[in-house]
Amino acid sequence: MLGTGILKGMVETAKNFAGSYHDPERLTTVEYPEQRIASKENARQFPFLVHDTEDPMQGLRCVACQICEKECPPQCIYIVKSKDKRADYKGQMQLYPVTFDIDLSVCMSCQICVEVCPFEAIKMDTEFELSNTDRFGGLLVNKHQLAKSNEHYRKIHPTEAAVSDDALAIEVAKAKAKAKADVEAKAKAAADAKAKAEAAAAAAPVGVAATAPVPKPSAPAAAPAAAPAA
Amino acid sequence: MDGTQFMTFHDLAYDAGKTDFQRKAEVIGVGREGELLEVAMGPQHPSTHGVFRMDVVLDGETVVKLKPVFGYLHRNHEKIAENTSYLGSMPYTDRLDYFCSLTNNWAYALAVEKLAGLQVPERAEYIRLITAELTRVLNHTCLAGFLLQDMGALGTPLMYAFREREKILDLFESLTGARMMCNYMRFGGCRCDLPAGWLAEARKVVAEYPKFLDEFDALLSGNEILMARTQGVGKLSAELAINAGITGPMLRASGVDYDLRKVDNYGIYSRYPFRVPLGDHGDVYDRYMIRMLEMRESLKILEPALKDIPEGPVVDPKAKLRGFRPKPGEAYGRIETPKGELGFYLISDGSPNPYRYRVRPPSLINLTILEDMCLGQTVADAVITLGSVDIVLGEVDR
Amino acid sequence: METLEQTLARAAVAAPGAQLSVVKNDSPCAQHSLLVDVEHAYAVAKFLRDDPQLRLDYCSNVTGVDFLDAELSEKVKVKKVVDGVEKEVEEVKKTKRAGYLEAVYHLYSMALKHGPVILRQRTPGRADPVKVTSLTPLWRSCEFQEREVFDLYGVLFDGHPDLRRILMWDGFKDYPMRKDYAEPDDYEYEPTPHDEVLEKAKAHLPKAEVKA
Amino acid sequence: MDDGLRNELSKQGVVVVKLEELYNWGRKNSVWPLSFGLACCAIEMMAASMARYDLARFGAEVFRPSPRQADLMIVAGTVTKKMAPQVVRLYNQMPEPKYVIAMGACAISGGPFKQGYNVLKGIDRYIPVDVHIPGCPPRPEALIHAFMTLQRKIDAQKLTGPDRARHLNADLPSEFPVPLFGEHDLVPSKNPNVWRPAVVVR
Amino acid sequence: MAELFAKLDQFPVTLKAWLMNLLQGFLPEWTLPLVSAAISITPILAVFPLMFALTTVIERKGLGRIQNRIGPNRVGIPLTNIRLFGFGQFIADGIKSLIKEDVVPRAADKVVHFLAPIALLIPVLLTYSVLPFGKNMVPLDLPQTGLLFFFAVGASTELSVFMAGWSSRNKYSLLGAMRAVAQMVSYEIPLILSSLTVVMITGTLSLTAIVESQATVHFGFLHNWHLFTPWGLVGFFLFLTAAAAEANRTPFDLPEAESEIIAGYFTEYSGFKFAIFFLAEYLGLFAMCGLGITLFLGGWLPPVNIAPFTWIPSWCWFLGKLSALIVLFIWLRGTLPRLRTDQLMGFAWKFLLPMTLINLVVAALWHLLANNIPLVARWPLGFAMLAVPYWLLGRSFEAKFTKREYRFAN
Repeated sequence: MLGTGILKGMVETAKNFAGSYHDPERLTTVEYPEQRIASKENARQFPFLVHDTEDPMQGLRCVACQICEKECPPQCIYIVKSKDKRADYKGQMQLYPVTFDIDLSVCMSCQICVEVCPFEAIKMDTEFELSNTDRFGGLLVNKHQLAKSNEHYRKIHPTEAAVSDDALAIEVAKAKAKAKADVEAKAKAAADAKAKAEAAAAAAPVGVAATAPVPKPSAPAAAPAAAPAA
Repeated sequence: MDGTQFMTFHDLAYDAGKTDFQRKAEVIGVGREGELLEVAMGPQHPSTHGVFRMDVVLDGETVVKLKPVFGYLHRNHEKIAENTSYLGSMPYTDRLDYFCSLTNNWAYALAVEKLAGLQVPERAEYIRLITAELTRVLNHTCLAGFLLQDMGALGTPLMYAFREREKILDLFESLTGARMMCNYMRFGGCRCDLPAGWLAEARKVVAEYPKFLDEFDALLSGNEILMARTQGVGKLSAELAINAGITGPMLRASGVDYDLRKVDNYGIYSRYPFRVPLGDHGDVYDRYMIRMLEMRESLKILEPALKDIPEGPVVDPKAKLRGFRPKPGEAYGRIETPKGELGFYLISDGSPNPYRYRVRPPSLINLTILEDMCLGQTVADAVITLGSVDIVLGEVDR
Repeated sequence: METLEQTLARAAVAAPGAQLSVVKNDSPCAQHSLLVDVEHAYAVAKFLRDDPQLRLDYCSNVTGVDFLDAELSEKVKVKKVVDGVEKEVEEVKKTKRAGYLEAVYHLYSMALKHGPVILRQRTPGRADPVKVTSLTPLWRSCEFQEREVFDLYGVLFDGHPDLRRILMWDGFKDYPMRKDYAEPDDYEYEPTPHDEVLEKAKAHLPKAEVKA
Repeated sequence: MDDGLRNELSKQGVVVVKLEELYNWGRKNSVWPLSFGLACCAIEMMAASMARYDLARFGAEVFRPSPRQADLMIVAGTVTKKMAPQVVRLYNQMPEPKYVIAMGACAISGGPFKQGYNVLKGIDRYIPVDVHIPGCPPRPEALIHAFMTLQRKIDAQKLTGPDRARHLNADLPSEFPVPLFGEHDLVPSKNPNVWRPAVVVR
Repeated sequence: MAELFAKLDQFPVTLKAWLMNLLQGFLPEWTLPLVSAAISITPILAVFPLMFALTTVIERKGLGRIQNRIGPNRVGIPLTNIRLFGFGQFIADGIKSLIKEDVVPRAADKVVHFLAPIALLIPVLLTYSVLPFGKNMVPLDLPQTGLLFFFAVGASTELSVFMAGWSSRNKYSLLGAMRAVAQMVSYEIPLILSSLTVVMITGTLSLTAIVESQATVHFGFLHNWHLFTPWGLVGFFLFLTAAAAEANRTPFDLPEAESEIIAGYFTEYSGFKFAIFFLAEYLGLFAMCGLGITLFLGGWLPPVNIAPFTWIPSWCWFLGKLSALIVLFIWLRGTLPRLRTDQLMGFAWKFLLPMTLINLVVAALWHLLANNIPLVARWPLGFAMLAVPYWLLGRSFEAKFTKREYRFAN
């Protein structure tokens, strides 16, 4: 009969109205500033740089290889390499970024920089409350603002961080072994050793870290400067 | 110059082009400019689903001419992709049809896999199927909401649709990290494996979804106003639909049985028996109902697929992430996205960037016959006809 | 479904005088295509649409492709007498190829559910007039796509009922998807410049402010 | 009246309301956005007004389709060169006081599409933007956060004095010239009165 | 006890009498009618705009609840953190509207553009003058022409709507105005015809007399509301439908159909003029509801003549019924999609008009056969006389529009 469809619809809205007072399914609002939706473990917003030491600038894992700069689809990363080198977490002499800027107002949160980084140095943060009245001052972030500790990374992405920590631990173990061998041999030139280490670094698992079966030694997280500088 | 002449216009099969356009010219001209009202609906108009413009000529409220105007969201996706690596284009495909980023990913990945000859592991195929069907459900849900919004239902159906959308987006976010722009698929598989507990969550969402569909049906499918508004409006004949290259639910609402999931048998769709609903009238109501039915069929695929999913790797170990350079050649890969056939045509010259990167957007081509469907009807009909085409401007203009 | 060579043979009969050839595709998917001259494109396409064995009633995709003037280098094995002995020597043979624009049509059959048959039309050169035959009268789905190719590549489609710019505005002069398109220099400031942008940055800003 | 005295008075139970505060309170709590979506971000903008996030809690769910009745323009999505004149026109049509939120990377700077030939590198080339939200697209919560940022900004605006709000300063324009379609680009490609690129010293 | 409540009931009347007595002393006699009118008008101007303000918040909250969300809940007392469940929202909206720039389009007819909102508001307010809000509470009792005055004044709103649409020089405005005029003119007829039944039965055009005619009692307790008769029940729903169309409420909100013609006839209005349009629209709705209450729902009468119900002041009954009807309209708004122009017209002429005409016949028979056939038999008879044509009209609808079965390909 005419009108039954309309009445059925009205019953449905009435159910929702009444339900909103007792059924959480029918009142889905999360009152944002006070309540928050739990962050998903995989959630990503903007990249940050991981550092391992107390001093963020000393412990940056980034070696300014500029792969992310090249691969970044919207090209929002700007890196200037250093002229000198310093020891990284494995004790190897590496370049470091003098300037590492990310223009958040361009970043598309695609995570490709994270995937292509061979050094586990850049990761995705979950912070989203970044709205700002100042376009250049507020949204162009430099390496000081980008640097966040590995603890932070472990807090926001525990599973991912464990995998990355394990991979780094293997790297460190390898580097230690190599350094030991170097010390024992004492024959090879320092340059030769460096070349080998570089080769080892290049063969490091890239991007497959999430899927490749990684052996899990219960080694501590990458300790910077644990190995003596070659 | 009576209205009836146009009423039958869309029923004619498309015959060799000439007559149609000549008739259009006749319809438009004849010196009635003073009596007719020209309205440019859009690019900012509440019902054009984004920045789309319809230049409408009205006789009273009857549409006598309707010219779609595009390009307000032409953001040069193809040009940018030709200057970016194959991988770098993947996040851009998310932004084509921004409701269905995962099916866009799949279509692009499929084309590249054809170009480079990559195999996809079993588990990845399952994940692709599951995410694609979830995307289909998501898209159709939102479309139903938007269609009703266009019909003036002041947000309630849209709110219910978005309530369900959030549930699926939660799944996407915990799998891929982002709500809308998933950037999840890779050439030869998927980016990462399912997180712990994801399958259980997904099963729960899928199991509860019919409840929402029933609610939506009760709310609107039998509503007299909805039936009166949509039945017999925006009719499209099967012949014209085929000739105009219409795809997706819109084609099937006109009664043509053509679903790429069945025709191309891509992925692992052949393992799941699902039915393809067909309409007989090709009007807005059919398009709406076909989508409602397709959602139920998608759920029928999802339920067993979520049970059957095997263990294993999710990406082809041969696929390279950096320095990916397919051999020179070309490939056209297409899949059935919620809106129709989404194809990617790639020409490789052996460099890291595609030489030519072309998107075959279903939304744009489904708009080809918008004028034919709207002529002789009122503005309100034109609005819901446009709504039933299901366009997303990111894909129309690219 | 018959092979492309068979189709070609039958099409040549149906459209006498048409210059048809098969363009090989080396990628694993092996989607070869049919190259047809501009004059006979309509007749061949009509044959493809109406032939009961093919019934390619659905034109899925129309693509414009731009090939610049290029120097092709091909490795050719040449027999040569080197030091008195005849040997096969690989030699790089260089040929100049004039640039051209292409319109590529991907045809499918909804009735018989097969495809694709790929049809290509080539313009003789990249300079005006770059004309191919419009297939919109055969397949309505080409209407917007051919307009798009016209808009972005400047290919004129003979017989298109409504050939206007579709994506760019009407007064726009360039064809932006062509490979030699130069963008307007509206650079002002970008905080993270790269490649070409960096060059622009250097041109726009005093040297001291650009470090790279 | 200085703040100390006001505090003292309010402790004594005397509520002193400055007109300015009431004025700002009304403006910030009744911000009606223009229902104006451009691209992907528009979907998240809608999501922000939907059940889960519910922008209505702040009294801002009244999306007006007509710019005449709107206070806030959320530029949600990529502004193309073809669309830019329309956006500026819409802004000009809005009555004062009006605000602009640039939502998402594209609206701020062209974002991922900034290399495109038809993409405007940020809407702030033509109209002043009050709040920028990075993200592609930003989460609905991020939009709500930006909305609260805007509320704070409105609250801090002065009605008189040299640093008074733009709409009360007759010297500052409330309408901006609409760019024209040129043969290769928009003419002009920016409004130098609005767009002042900072040069970052690294 | 009952006396106390009776005093409370008549409190506004006694207050006015007291005030008039007070003023009589030191005001010249010729001013007294004016003062009396002013005193009557003041509560209307205070109560109904306030009700409008609260309705906007309630509507937003109610729609929110229907849509699984909370709705406005943060804006409370100005400049404090007291949220008051969001009921301060209208204060903020009001302040904002007042300080908003008033834009007049360059091409607009400035005088007409300025006058239109005022010309809309004044007739709407005038309609309130004949509504009996409570016992002895009617600002202007027109014993001969009350209902006629209401319709005559109410009809002039069409003019102002068209003024607004035409003067804006905007195509959407014009379309909206045309739609509004066509719609209002069409729906005036079923509106008047459905009220005519009451006039036929009661034999008066005075709204006060119509309310009093419903005060007779059935079965010792049930008031003789016209709603409790078959013609009254059907007439009430026909009246409500037509009233919704007159007030441009969903599903008849075509003149301001957002998805089609932006904001209809007030597309070009901003700031306070827009607020006035909003106000006038809601006040028009309240007036329509008030008339419906007066005609069919017993006006200020309680439903039953039993002690606790009769204690409640009459004006409370009126406002209570009004609120219930407003809630109904909000509920409809949260549920239904919108009709199309031709369907809207078709509905008025092909459905509402025949139904109201049949309803007139039924009402006449009801009245004529009152002495011959007992109530128990008259009720089903009258109802059947209305249900059968309704069913037939519904059949003709279902012949055109039905739910469909779909086939599946494998």
